[in-house]
Amino acid sequence: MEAYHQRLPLEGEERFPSGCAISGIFSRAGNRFSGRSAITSISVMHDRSNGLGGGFAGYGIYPEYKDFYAFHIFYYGNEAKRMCEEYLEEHFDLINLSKIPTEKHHNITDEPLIWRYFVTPLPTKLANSQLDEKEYTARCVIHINSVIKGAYVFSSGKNMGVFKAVGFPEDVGEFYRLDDYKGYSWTVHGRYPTNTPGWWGGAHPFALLDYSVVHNGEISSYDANRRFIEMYGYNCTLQTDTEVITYMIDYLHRRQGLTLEEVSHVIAAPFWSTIGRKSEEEQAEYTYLRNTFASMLITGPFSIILGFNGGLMALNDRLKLRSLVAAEKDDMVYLASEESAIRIIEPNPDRVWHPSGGKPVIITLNK
Amino acid sequence: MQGNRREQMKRVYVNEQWCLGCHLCEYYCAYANSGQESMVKALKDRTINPRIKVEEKNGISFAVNCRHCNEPLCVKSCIAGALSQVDGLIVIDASKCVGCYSCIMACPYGALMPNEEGVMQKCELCTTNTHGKPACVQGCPNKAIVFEER
Amino acid sequence: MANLLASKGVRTKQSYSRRDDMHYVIVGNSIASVGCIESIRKIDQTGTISVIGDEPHPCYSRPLISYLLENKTTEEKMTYRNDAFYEQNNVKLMLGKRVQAINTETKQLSIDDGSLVDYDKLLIATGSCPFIPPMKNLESVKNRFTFMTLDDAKNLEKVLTKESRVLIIGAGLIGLKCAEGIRDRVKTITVVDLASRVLVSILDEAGSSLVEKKLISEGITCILGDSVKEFVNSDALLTSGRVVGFDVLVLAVGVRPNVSLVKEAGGEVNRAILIDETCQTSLADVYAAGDCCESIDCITNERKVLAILPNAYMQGETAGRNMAGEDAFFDKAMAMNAIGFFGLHVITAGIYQGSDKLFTTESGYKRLFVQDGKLVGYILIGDTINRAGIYTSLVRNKTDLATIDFDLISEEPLLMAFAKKERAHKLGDAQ
Amino acid sequence: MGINYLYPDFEVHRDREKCITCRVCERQCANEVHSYDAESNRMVSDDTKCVNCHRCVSLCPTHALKIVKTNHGFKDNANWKGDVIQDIYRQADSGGVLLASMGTPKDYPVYWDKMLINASQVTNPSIDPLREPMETKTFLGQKSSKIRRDENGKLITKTDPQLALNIPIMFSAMSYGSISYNAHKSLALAAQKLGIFYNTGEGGLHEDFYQYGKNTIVQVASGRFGVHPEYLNAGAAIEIKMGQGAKPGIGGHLPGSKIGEDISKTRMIPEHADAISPAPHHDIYSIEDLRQLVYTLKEATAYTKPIIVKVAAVHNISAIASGIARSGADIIAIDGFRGGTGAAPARTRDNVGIPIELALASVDTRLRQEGIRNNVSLVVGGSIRSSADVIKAIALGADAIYIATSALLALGCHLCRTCQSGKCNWGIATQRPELVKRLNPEVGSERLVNLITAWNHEIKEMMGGMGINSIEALRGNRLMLRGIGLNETELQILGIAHAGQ
Repeated sequence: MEAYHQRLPLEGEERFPSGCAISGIFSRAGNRFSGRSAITSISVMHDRSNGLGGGFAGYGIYPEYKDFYAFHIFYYGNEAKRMCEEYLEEHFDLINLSKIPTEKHHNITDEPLIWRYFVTPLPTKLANSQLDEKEYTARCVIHINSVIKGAYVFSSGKNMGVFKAVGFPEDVGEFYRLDDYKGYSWTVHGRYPTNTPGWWGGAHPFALLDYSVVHNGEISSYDANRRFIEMYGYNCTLQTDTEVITYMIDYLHRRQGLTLEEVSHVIAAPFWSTIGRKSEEEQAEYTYLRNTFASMLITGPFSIILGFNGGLMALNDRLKLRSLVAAEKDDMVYLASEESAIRIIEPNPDRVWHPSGGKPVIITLNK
Repeated sequence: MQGNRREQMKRVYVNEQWCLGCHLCEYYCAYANSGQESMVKALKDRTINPRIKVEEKNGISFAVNCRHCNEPLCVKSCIAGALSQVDGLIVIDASKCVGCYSCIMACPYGALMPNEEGVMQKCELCTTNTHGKPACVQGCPNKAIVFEER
Repeated sequence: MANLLASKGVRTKQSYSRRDDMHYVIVGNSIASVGCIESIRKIDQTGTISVIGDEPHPCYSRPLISYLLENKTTEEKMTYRNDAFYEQNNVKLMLGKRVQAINTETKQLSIDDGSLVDYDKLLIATGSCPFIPPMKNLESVKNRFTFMTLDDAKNLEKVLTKESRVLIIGAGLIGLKCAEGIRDRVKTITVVDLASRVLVSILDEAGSSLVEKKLISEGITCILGDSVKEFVNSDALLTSGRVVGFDVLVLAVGVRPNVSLVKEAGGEVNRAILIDETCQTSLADVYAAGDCCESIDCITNERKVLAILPNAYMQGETAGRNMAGEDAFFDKAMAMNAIGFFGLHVITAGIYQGSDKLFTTESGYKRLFVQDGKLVGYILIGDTINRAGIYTSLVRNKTDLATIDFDLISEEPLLMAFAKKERAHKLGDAQ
Repeated sequence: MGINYLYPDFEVHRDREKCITCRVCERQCANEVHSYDAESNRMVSDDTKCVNCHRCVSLCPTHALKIVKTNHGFKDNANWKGDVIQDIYRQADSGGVLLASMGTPKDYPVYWDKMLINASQVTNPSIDPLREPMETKTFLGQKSSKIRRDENGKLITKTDPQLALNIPIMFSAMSYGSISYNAHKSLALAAQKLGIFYNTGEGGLHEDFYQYGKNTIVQVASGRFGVHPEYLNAGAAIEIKMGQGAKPGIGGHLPGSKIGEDISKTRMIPEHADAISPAPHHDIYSIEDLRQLVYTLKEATAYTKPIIVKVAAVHNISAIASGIARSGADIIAIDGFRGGTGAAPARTRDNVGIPIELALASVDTRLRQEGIRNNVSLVVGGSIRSSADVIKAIALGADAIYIATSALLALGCHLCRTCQSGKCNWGIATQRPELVKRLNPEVGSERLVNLITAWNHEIKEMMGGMGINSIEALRGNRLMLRGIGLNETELQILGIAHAGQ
């Protein structure tokens, strides 16, 4: 990691705007399929990324360990690995640990050590912390990422995993051998940062617990959002939109217990003029949410796909300043920055539409 | 006479509550009707004889000019036919006026006065000078004089 | 008045509801006539208006004839309304003609050219004519003039020379204005009047003497309390025995209302034609206005001949409205005069009764007459005349002097003297 | 009077060529500077009386007048400057405390002018306020920290009382007494038209102005003037005034000369008696006492009105603010040391307190560190001079801002800084009927509405430039600011990077 300091500031040391390509594939029936279609989809949007970051999130990929948190961790050097594993030992039962299988790829270089741990919190520690399991785990992850230099947890949910690297997303897919993973839901991200930090941790999706976010855009509300969310124990080490958005969704959905619709009424709140036209009851609710969580309003262009256990949510900024297309075929749902990225894997969808700004598209597994 | 068929038009109205007694209206009036390019040229070292006059007494002040009555007694009293009512506006044809002062006798507001030559003059809402809009209104610093339809 | 109102019960309903082919006829072509035309046309644009006048001129302002001789105006400017007036108001002019009789049965007028003119509504605005008292050998005087009409003035003008010695009989408004008008064109002017002072009809003694002084200072000889006994050649022998030599004689003793038409048609006539507040005579559909009428002085409620121009206009206007089917009243008739002699201005109004308040200034004076807590009249002379109309309004509106600051307003006519509310009304919503 | 040590500060320059002796200057100068000399038919002036308020200059129809600072001076001395020397003469003469008014004129750094605003280029679009909605609506008050649902799982939307502003700008406290009836009426009318709030100050609320209650903040200060239940309930919010930026730690003093019938009635004190506000509230000697007053007022108004606590920006402001935030207050108002006053001891005004920019930054940071920023709204004042200052304040973390001097300027104030004389030629800081009359509220309120509307347009323009279309996304968004010519410490306190970083 030190080496990078000689070059350019890393993610987290400075804020970089970036444009991107995103894509998501979901089977309502819960049929599991390999990461290949995600690779195919994103490859069409090659020109929307510039080889400086790509990544995937797959859900339902670890059925055999579904009750354990799957930590994916980058290590820059063995010292970092030692310190981190020490910390993990102190706080978790390590059920299983291994290197994440990869295969050499001529476009993917400078890779760090990439490890995977299936863990569960130590019951005594958890009890003493007086926190619920998720909160306990989340805090440990945030601790590692902000305190242990050279170690970075980039995936920490149950029965899901994030795979990301510096490179074009399709190459990243090959590198992580995603053909070997099967999931009912995949999201993928191709990155176009306006500079070249080229740190693997800076690639997307960004994830906390089972929330993963792929995002295309650059939000103008960033620092307002960041400084607000940091009040609640989150530590935005990466200074990326995706990070802060993920944290806000975690806070609103997991910790405040808002529904995903309600979450979208906060982060992509309707204009007051629009609210003014709603029924009195709705007005009260929208106003309450917008006023109470005012500092979590996201302005500026964004289109995100949020992955979580059992579902996806796609959301555009309220002016729809970034493209986002959705399509359906039987039980399959497709989301992408460009329609072509859908048609390449599903030439004749039953329905194709452009979700309007601020209106969430929420897809969940059939019960 | 009952004053029916009131001509709908903008008139100058005065609100003494806001009159500061600064007399600027008189000077702007005199200037506007001087035909001069500059106020200095028009008024320097002159005793002005404006068509609007401020009444002032122990703290109270207000300006008075022609009300452009609907039933103008001045017009009906003019022996020379010099005064007439044109679309509600009371105008004077100075060339016809012989200075008999019947209008002074008739006007209940005391709004007409002779000019330096003894010919009558009156407020014509700055329609007959180059100013166009009532200069007294524009010159009033406190909206004590307004130009509006009531 | 009562009997008059009763006697004109004939005012029939349909005279309210107007046909659009009404024929309005106006006899006389002076100020009252114009007032009538203008008010009719505000209401009725379709009816026919005919004006029959014995003078050959379009309506001019008679009071201006002295100014004409003085060159303060011209014959063109004297026309009371612009040249297009009759055309714009679609008026049928019949000038140089005299009406000889009104037939109220057939609603017809017989004209001196033998023709007949029908009318639906008739206005009599025949004004007045000079009154000439009997004087021995008067007919022997060659250059003998009256001073009422434009033609009078023109005829007079013809004979005036720098050497003329002019004798004016009558020190009233007409005589003195005449004197002022011709002063610079002649050698001497002598004014003789039976009355002991000038302008006796409108001024008090102090006022008269102020004016008299002015006249004398302007070189006019005033012989008052005297009269012509006899004319001998070019001399006037006065009762006092004085002899006044003259070349030109102007008779300005007084005027007589022209009432014959109405009188002969059976209309009620006193010193002049009787009219009510609607300006109707006792004859149905026959109205009268101006100097030929006797109207009710709003201050005294007495009938008077108020032969002044504003009354003439407003009576004509009121008559016109009523002729055209409206309900209009003119109940504000009162005496008013604004007149000046050689720059000395005089404004008077109302009656000179009750207690009075006197203010004298270096160049004039002011006298206010208060009766029953109201201002009933005033005399302003010289530098006191500014904003006189404020006083006039007090008289006209019979303002209760207790409601205003009378001390202040006596000093100077100011709106300030009215109560705040009344001021606001005058300056704001008042018309 | 023997030797006069003081030379007039200003000279009245009259262009004889232009003067038409209309005498408007004479009629309009309450200080009797101008007079007419009949003999020479000329206007003459007495410079010693001139306070440079520009009333005559503004009304002179021929622009024949200008007021010029005298170039008469002492021998140059970087240490003993002219005004320092003159102050000593004055005090040697009077033996009294020097009084001054409006904000300090001293040359302290103005941090607003050392911060620059960001704009979008390429990577994200700027937004055109003429084409897209651009929102400045702001709510002030406590926000619930945890959402609650009813038995059917529906959100419970009831909140603590909030103030809703169409524009995050309010008129800050100026008492009826320190300013005139018409000035107050202008503010009230403008607040109503704009959908914002004005503040009674400590002088109570004139009965005529209860009708503007929906747009009124009623103040409770140490003097408790005009405070009674109807008063407390008349407004939309209650402000407890602990301090004022221009005179931290000092009370107020309205001379009896200004206490006419109306004011005595409004303040509930005898006519012509000096109105003295004690330096502290004598029932508040500690933070827990404050908490008691806060809840007393909430009780008195049945918890329907947000309570504002206004403090002067002093050295440990962030600790104080955090204390207030925990005292039950809904809104904290901080007044910077450049803030104005109707009258204050000059030394206090010019030397006590800290700039609002630094106070705001450290308070906002502190409250966030403590995780309680959302429990309270922050309103700041103390010389906000333009829409740019507003943007910068909000980006630093303010919810809304208070303006007073800017508002007075809009009403005609020319910052002559002699309010204490009571002879304000502009009808603002005076109680003389003939002067008060000079401010027609119809004109005044219109000018205020114009000013705030103009600022709002500019705010929207600049927000759009930053790609932000709602004011809450600007709040605390310090990334939108960069320092210029600031040192490390200043940058660190302001929590912003330097331009170029």
